[in-house]
Amino acid sequence: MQYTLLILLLPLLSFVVLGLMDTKWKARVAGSVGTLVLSVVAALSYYTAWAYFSTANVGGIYQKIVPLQTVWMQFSGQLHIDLGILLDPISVMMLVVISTVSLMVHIYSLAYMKGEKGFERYYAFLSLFTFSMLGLVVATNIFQMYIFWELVGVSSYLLIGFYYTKPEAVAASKKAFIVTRFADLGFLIGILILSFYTQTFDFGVLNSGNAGIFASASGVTFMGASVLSWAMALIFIGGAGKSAMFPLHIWLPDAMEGPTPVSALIHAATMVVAGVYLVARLFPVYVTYTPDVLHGIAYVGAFTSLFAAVIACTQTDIKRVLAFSTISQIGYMMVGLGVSGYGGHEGTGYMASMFHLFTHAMFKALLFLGAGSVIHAVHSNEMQKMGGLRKYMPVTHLVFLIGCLAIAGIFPLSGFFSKDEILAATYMYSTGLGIGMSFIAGLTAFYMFRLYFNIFWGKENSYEHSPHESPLAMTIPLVVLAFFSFFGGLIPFGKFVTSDGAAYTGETNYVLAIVSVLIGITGILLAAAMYRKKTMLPDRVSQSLGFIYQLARNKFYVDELYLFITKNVFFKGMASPVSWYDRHVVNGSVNGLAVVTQWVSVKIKGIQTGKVQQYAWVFLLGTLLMAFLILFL
Amino acid sequence: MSPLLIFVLIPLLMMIALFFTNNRKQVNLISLSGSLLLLLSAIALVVLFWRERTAGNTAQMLFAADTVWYREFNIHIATGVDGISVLMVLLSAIIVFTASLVSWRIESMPKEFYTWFSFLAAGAFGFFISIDLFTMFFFLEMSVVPKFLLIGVWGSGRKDYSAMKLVLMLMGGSVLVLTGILGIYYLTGAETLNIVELAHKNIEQPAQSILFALLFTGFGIIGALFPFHVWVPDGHSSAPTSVSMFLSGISMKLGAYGAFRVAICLLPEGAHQLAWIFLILSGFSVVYGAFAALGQSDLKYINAYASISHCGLMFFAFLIFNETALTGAFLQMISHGLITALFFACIGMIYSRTHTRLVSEMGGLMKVMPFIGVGFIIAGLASLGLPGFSGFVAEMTIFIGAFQNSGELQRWFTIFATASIVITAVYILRVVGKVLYGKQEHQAYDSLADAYWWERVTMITLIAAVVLVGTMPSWFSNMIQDGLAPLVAGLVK
Amino acid sequence: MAEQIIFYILAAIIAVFSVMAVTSTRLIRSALYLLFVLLATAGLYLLLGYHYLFAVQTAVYAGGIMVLFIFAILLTQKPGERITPEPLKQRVLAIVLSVAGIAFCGHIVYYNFNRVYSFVKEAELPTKQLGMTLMGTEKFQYLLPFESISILLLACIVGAIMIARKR
Amino acid sequence: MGSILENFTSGIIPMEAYIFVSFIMFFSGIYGFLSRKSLLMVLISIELILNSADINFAVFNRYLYPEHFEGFFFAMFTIAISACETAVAIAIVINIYRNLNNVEVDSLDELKEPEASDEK
Repeated sequence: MQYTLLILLLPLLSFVVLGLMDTKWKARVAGSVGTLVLSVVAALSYYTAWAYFSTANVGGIYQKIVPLQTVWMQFSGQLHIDLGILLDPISVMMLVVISTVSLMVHIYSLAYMKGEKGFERYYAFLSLFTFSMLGLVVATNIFQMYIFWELVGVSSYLLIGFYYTKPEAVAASKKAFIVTRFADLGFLIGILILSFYTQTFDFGVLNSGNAGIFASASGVTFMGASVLSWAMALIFIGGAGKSAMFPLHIWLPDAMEGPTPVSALIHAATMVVAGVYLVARLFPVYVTYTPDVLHGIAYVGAFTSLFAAVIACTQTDIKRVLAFSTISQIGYMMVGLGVSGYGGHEGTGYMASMFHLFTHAMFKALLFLGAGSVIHAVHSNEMQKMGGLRKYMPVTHLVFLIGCLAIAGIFPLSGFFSKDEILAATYMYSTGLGIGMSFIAGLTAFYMFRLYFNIFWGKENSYEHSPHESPLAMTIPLVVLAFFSFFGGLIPFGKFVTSDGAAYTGETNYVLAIVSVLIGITGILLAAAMYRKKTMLPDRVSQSLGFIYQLARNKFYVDELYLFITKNVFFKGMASPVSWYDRHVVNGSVNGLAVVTQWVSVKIKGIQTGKVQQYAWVFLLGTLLMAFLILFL
Repeated sequence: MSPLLIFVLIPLLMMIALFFTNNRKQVNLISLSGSLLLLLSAIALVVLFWRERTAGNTAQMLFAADTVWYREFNIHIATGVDGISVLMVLLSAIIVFTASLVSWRIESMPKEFYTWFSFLAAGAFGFFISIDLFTMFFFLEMSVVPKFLLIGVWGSGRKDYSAMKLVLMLMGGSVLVLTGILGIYYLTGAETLNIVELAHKNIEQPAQSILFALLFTGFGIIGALFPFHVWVPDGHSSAPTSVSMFLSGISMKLGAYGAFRVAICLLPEGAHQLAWIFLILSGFSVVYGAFAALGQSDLKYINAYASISHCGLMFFAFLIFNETALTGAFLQMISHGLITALFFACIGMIYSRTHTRLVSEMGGLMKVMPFIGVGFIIAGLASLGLPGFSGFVAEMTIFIGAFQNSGELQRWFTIFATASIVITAVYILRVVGKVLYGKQEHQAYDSLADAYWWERVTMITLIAAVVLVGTMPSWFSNMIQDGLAPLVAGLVK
Repeated sequence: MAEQIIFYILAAIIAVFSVMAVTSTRLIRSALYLLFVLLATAGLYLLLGYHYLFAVQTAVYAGGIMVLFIFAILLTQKPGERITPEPLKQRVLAIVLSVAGIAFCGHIVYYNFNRVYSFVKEAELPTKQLGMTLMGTEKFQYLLPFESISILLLACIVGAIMIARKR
Repeated sequence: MGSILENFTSGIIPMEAYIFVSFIMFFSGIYGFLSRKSLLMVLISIELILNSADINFAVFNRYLYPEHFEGFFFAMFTIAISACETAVAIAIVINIYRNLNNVEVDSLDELKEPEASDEK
């Protein structure tokens, strides 16, 4: 299966060519080249998936296949960084997801970004991102993953800052990069600790279940936790940064300053789930050796999910609502992983999480692209400027509705199946957590339909020029994604992706399913009551909630807290004193040395009066003394 | 006479040729052809070296030659190269080539400028190819003095102060180095100054530690180790662009290279004894430099402090004493040399157009000069350690190597030092965001020209080198390990 | 006996006028005292039997050099002008050093000279022998220094004219 | 002093007597050199010093090595040299007088860095 290399190389090639050609090519040519390459990549990915799932199943277990592996950098000792391609159920699944969404975004952007300055650059960056993300998922070892991890970070940076003349976009891109970079620091230290004890980077070795490789770490503890727990927790911090887990979530809402298709691709479907993917990738290690960390992941995920869902209910920028919804849904996936056990029915959470990742990618990309279509028509992100758009944009309206229903978990759309599995796994783990997650599911339905009703129903705004349906290049990807969002849930996921590779069919918990759907419908009805027609109800509700509403509206002031910390602690408390210290103390001491030297020289110079008689006096006195010494001593 | 001496001869011949020039065109022609010749010779050297090695030549130093200079004190002109010095020569050649191009249109006295610059280059090349302590020191000094003139005459800002400070501090470093060299010479029986032969001789313990402290501090001053780094910010900021490139690209590497070749390799026991002090200093240097860079407002100052941070990492890696970290240290030398040269080149280009280096005065330059902007961003991304560029490879090799050390102190300091990658990201992105992105500060910037062809060649050469190191690190690490292999046995305990 | 008396007279002249020469506040008097000292020295040479040296001393010093001095003094000094006395500190320091020097040297001379010398009672040195010695090139003959001195003299004449001439 | 007095009667003038005379002349010269401001006085002092050296040359020659002429000739050469020296020195003095209108030693500090005298 060495042709899988092409899946990586083609986008890279496309990036290099587009990047070098820059403005020498016409925008349309560049876009077509990028899209064409991506369609080839997508075709290859589908073929890989088909080939993998049809051939790799040996004895009921999906094997890990490494079609290509080369030593990139050999260190002394046993450590080496390899570059290779690892095919196993989750990486193949991710290949499909990434190439599908990326292709859709490529096509969509042809129309959406038309006439933008830097269109070629945009496609080059998209190719770069696709390359990096694909490289991340097929990484054979944790260091390769880190390499591509950084690359997706920078592609995200470049794409968020695409409108580089806009200060908000620049600030957002900077924020995104630095926050994730900070998290990556944890990732890196985690890798260092892990590799120090295991002497390997390779996923195959780490996940082999061979306890011997962790032997040297056993018994080593630091501050009450085993050193392995520290390592895995630090690695999770890396994942938490990319996946915008609380408290590292602050960059994601701001990242919406980038072009909307980019938000769909990077900040909804693919890159932000890299953290989930990372945990899933190292799942055997987490579940076997550091279950404490895994439990922590579950609670972090659950809290983030609730936190983001509450904020999402109050935002008015439609992209931000979607961003918080993304955070919330990723929290779901983390919970799924966190509550999972290893193998068989125990591993439902793992399967559900991956399943949710898959379906979420589809319907969230759909929602973002739909929102993009709306923004394209209305030229604004604000809910207040919208309303009643269902008449003007029927296709968008329909697909957006499908997306909302899917995320709300309404039967038989894809979201229902994946979310239901997660809830089932959570109830298996802890009822309290399960009830919480069910509540979040209701919140999700509520805020999504708040969004939906505000855009497509509600009071009709007076538009400067009447909004119209988007061009075909934009609606086709929407329809395709809507199709996946609708029917994606029917895939028997448990047959393909499980924690131990062995297929199983989870029995559906009908009670739970029905209750979940009911909760979802309740949320929808609530939203309909409040937002379907222009009423005073929302204002009254927000006023009665008062303080809490304000808190949520301002995202619980986490941004302000960060700003305070960076401004006052980081810059004023660290950087300025250090540079002051350097300029004045270190530099001053060197200059002081020079001043002292000069002072001494001036003093010594005073002896050189230039008066012959003084010299002669000293000279004669010296002669006398010396003669005296020679003769009498 | 060794064939390696052409690296010294070419710059000297350039000086002679420059003497007979009488207009800018001729000066440019000679400097371009000379530096191109140097670059080609360096590439040829790499190829020849690798061919010799694959042919099975296992001598530690290839192309070695030894000419007696002054018999009484065993002073020889001994030259030879191993994998490390070959790469250093290549690095110097790339920097000299690009730096010559950057000053293509230097305003005043081009003839004299290039004459002194060639002299500087001769010193740097000579340092890397010599394997005799005296010759090494000779070339080290040769590369110090012209800096005074180059900064003092062609510099900007407080150039007299900076030139004086830089040269005095470097001279101070040289004094310590000279003392150390003499100590080594006499304590090993005053028989030889050849570093290959000296490596087999032993010096008694307390003396070793003292000599190590002297030499490491001396080279540390040249290599900008905290707290001896104060010449770096002033020197870099006052120097003309090409000299800044040379300073941070090669000069600081002279210090690091010497610290390893002389201080660590010849005095391993002293090194082990005192490693902890310098480990703390250099580990601190890494984070300190990064923080200090964060607090600056002048582009060159920012990059100068970034250099301090990155050079601290080299010294840090040296003191870990394992092959991986040492490989990383040399990768970092190459990587930092290239990246920082690229950075200074871009800053110089921006400065020559906007006539300011204050970050607050700039903005939105990406639109006006996209080529330089892209180069600047690439330099920034490479500097903050993005995979695919050399910085990542070097830093990661150092971190992985350093973390393999069994000492608790070493590992804690590695974790401490890794924090720099975040801070680096902060100040780099801050600068990129302010200078290139955002809205334009002055309308006058609209009419600024993008890069000229010589500037494009400079940037493309450097970027290509950075990407090559970043994507094909094993070529370079193999060369380095080739040089390290005979040395490392005596170092690793 | 007569020699002794003459010697002590000369010695007294030298001692007194040396001191007076360097302490006088009038330059022209100083020069005059110096002349006395130089003449008395010439007398000492005569006592030693060095007649030729006596002649040289009288002619060159007392004749030539003194004339130069007097001209210089007359050129640079107003008649009758007194020199303002130097600061006391400077004089005291100089006296201290001079007295210490005399004491030191006197101590050495007093305790170390054992009269190993012999005084030759020849009336005078034959001038012819002197001339031969001065012009010879053998051992203990001084043509080369003589020529050097001639050149030096020439150089000094040229130099003095160069320096003193009006520009 | 006893031996000097003794020699007074013995008929031969002792060498110490000559040496002592030359000491007095020498240190008078030293005193003058160190204490006087006028350049001409300094020159006069130098003449005294040179002259005392001449006496020593002659005396040592006569008393210790009467068969040789080194002392004699060097005394003679010294006289010649002092003549040269005086000639040049006086030329300089006159030149200085023309430029500075006085001949004091202390005023000859043109070559010195001016700031040091400010600090004094």
